[in-house]
Amino acid sequence: MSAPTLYGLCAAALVGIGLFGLILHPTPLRKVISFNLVGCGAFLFFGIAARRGAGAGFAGDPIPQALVITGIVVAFAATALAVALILRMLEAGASTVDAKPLPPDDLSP
Amino acid sequence: MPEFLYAAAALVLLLTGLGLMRMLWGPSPADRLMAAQLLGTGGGAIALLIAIASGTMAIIDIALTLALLAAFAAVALTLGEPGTKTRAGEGEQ
Amino acid sequence: MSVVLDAFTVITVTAGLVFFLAGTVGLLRFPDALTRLHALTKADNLGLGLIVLGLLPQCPDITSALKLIAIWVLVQFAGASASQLIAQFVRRNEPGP
Amino acid sequence: MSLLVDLVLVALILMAAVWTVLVRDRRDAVIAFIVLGLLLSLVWMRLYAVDVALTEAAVGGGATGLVLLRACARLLPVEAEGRLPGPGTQIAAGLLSAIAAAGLAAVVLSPPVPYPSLAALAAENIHQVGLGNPVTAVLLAYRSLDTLLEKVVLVLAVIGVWALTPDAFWGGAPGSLKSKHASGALDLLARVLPPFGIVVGIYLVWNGADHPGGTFQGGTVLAAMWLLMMMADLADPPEIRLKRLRRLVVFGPAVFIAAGFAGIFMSGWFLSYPPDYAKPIIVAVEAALALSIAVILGLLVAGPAAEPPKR
Repeated sequence: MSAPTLYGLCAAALVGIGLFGLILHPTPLRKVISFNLVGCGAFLFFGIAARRGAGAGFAGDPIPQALVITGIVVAFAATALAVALILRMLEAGASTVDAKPLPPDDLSP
Repeated sequence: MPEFLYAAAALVLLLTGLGLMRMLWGPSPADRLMAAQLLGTGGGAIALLIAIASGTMAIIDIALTLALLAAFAAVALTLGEPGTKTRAGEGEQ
Repeated sequence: MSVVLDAFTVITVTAGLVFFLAGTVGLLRFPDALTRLHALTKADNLGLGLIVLGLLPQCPDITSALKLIAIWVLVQFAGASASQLIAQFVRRNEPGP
Repeated sequence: MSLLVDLVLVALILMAAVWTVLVRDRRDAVIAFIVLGLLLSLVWMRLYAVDVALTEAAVGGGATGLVLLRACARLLPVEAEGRLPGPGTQIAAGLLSAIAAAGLAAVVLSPPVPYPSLAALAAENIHQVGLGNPVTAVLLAYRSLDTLLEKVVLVLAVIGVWALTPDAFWGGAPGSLKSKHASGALDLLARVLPPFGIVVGIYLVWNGADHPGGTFQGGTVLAAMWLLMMMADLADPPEIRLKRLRRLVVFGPAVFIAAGFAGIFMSGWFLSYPPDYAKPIIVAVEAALALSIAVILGLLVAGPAAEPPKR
């Protein structure tokens, strides 16, 4: 088995594991982490595509590599936004997953 | 020489990988983080060995980045201590 | 000359591996967090340091050799600070003797 | 020998991933995710994608971990760990995930022959943009519109995070990142490391034209240094009403767009560069972008304003 194929199977497993965590965990932060796992697996597929498309003197096709860099940036931005949303939701008194709602705090004037 | 360096890289990976057992065993978050620290250093060593073995000097920059950010997770861990409150203390009663 | 340098590389890198082994064994076998931290810092300082030392004669140019040394200095410094921070964290959370 | 390295790496990655999902405590899950990021950076190195490995090391080992650990710190007193669903649901979820993974694995195992690749096209035209790093050429020349939109997404994410500010705090500073416990080691680290980090960040941006590296990698390192200073209480998070701060956020994308419009007049197309000036233009755009990215990433980690603006 060649290295790209091995990493390709690893990417498939990462997506599977992330998907499982996404369904399994009721709390939003754990869902965000699981979703990032799915993202890591998806990015790794681009790595396989890049390595398999090696040619013209490059060890990997630069186009998928560039796309992954863009993807990692956007995934980070999305994670930061999601985390900010979760924290704000809890501050605003949204109910936590398996417990009673927190008393609404007096942040808004 | 490259074969020896590749083998050394594989061995460092194996050793730091074994160190990751500490991430599973814990018991405290500090212990788990130590596994990550060991992997950061080991990862730097692996990158350097592979860079020299394969003659790809650009890989040295990966080790440089890892070295710069090595302490970052340890600093961030102290943020996560129970009872730590942010200055504004919003939403934490 | 090249044989001597290669032998130097093999010996120092092997010594570096021994310290990584020591770091891992210590991390896994030592009884409490602070002693384990001590093992970790061994790998940081000596393991990586010896590997860097061993790789220096193999560097094709002076820039990469300087970068290697810079990496070791940075890891020394960052590793020492990080271990202090982790130790303080441990002391606060598990009051010891 | 080399396949053995790959096998060990894959085994460690799967272990870290499974642990991330299964561990009870959410902070342990975040630490496992940081470990996964470091391992993936080694994988990218093995796949000869050094630019991506640099990005993964900076983001996976640094920025994402910090965001998630900070969220854990704020969640600890508030939110309980949720109760997992019953065994029936778990088995169903496991089966569904296994089917999805098996489908993807089947795709991996049956690649088209010959494998589609744009590497030849990228190599053919690289002399026209005067860059030595094909990935930078793709990011800032061939597919520059994608990169421009990515920067716009980053700005939108900052706006989104700021929009979550409670009304009373609008215009104020984000919550302090500083650790509750004073620490001499942290203080020393935050005084000594940033000068080196700033040099490395600039080096990565400058180097990115011809060797692996680039705006995002350099910008992340710069952001990490700024955040380190904030955590050691050597710098306060800036008030989000500051005009200067907002100008810094849009500076990079604005320079990029300006270069794009200049392209219309100089060579007829939006974002096309005249061959003689392509490299200087790209390097200037990269420098501006790196500055903005550093500020944007710092602000994304710092989060929405958490205190009223000072008068």
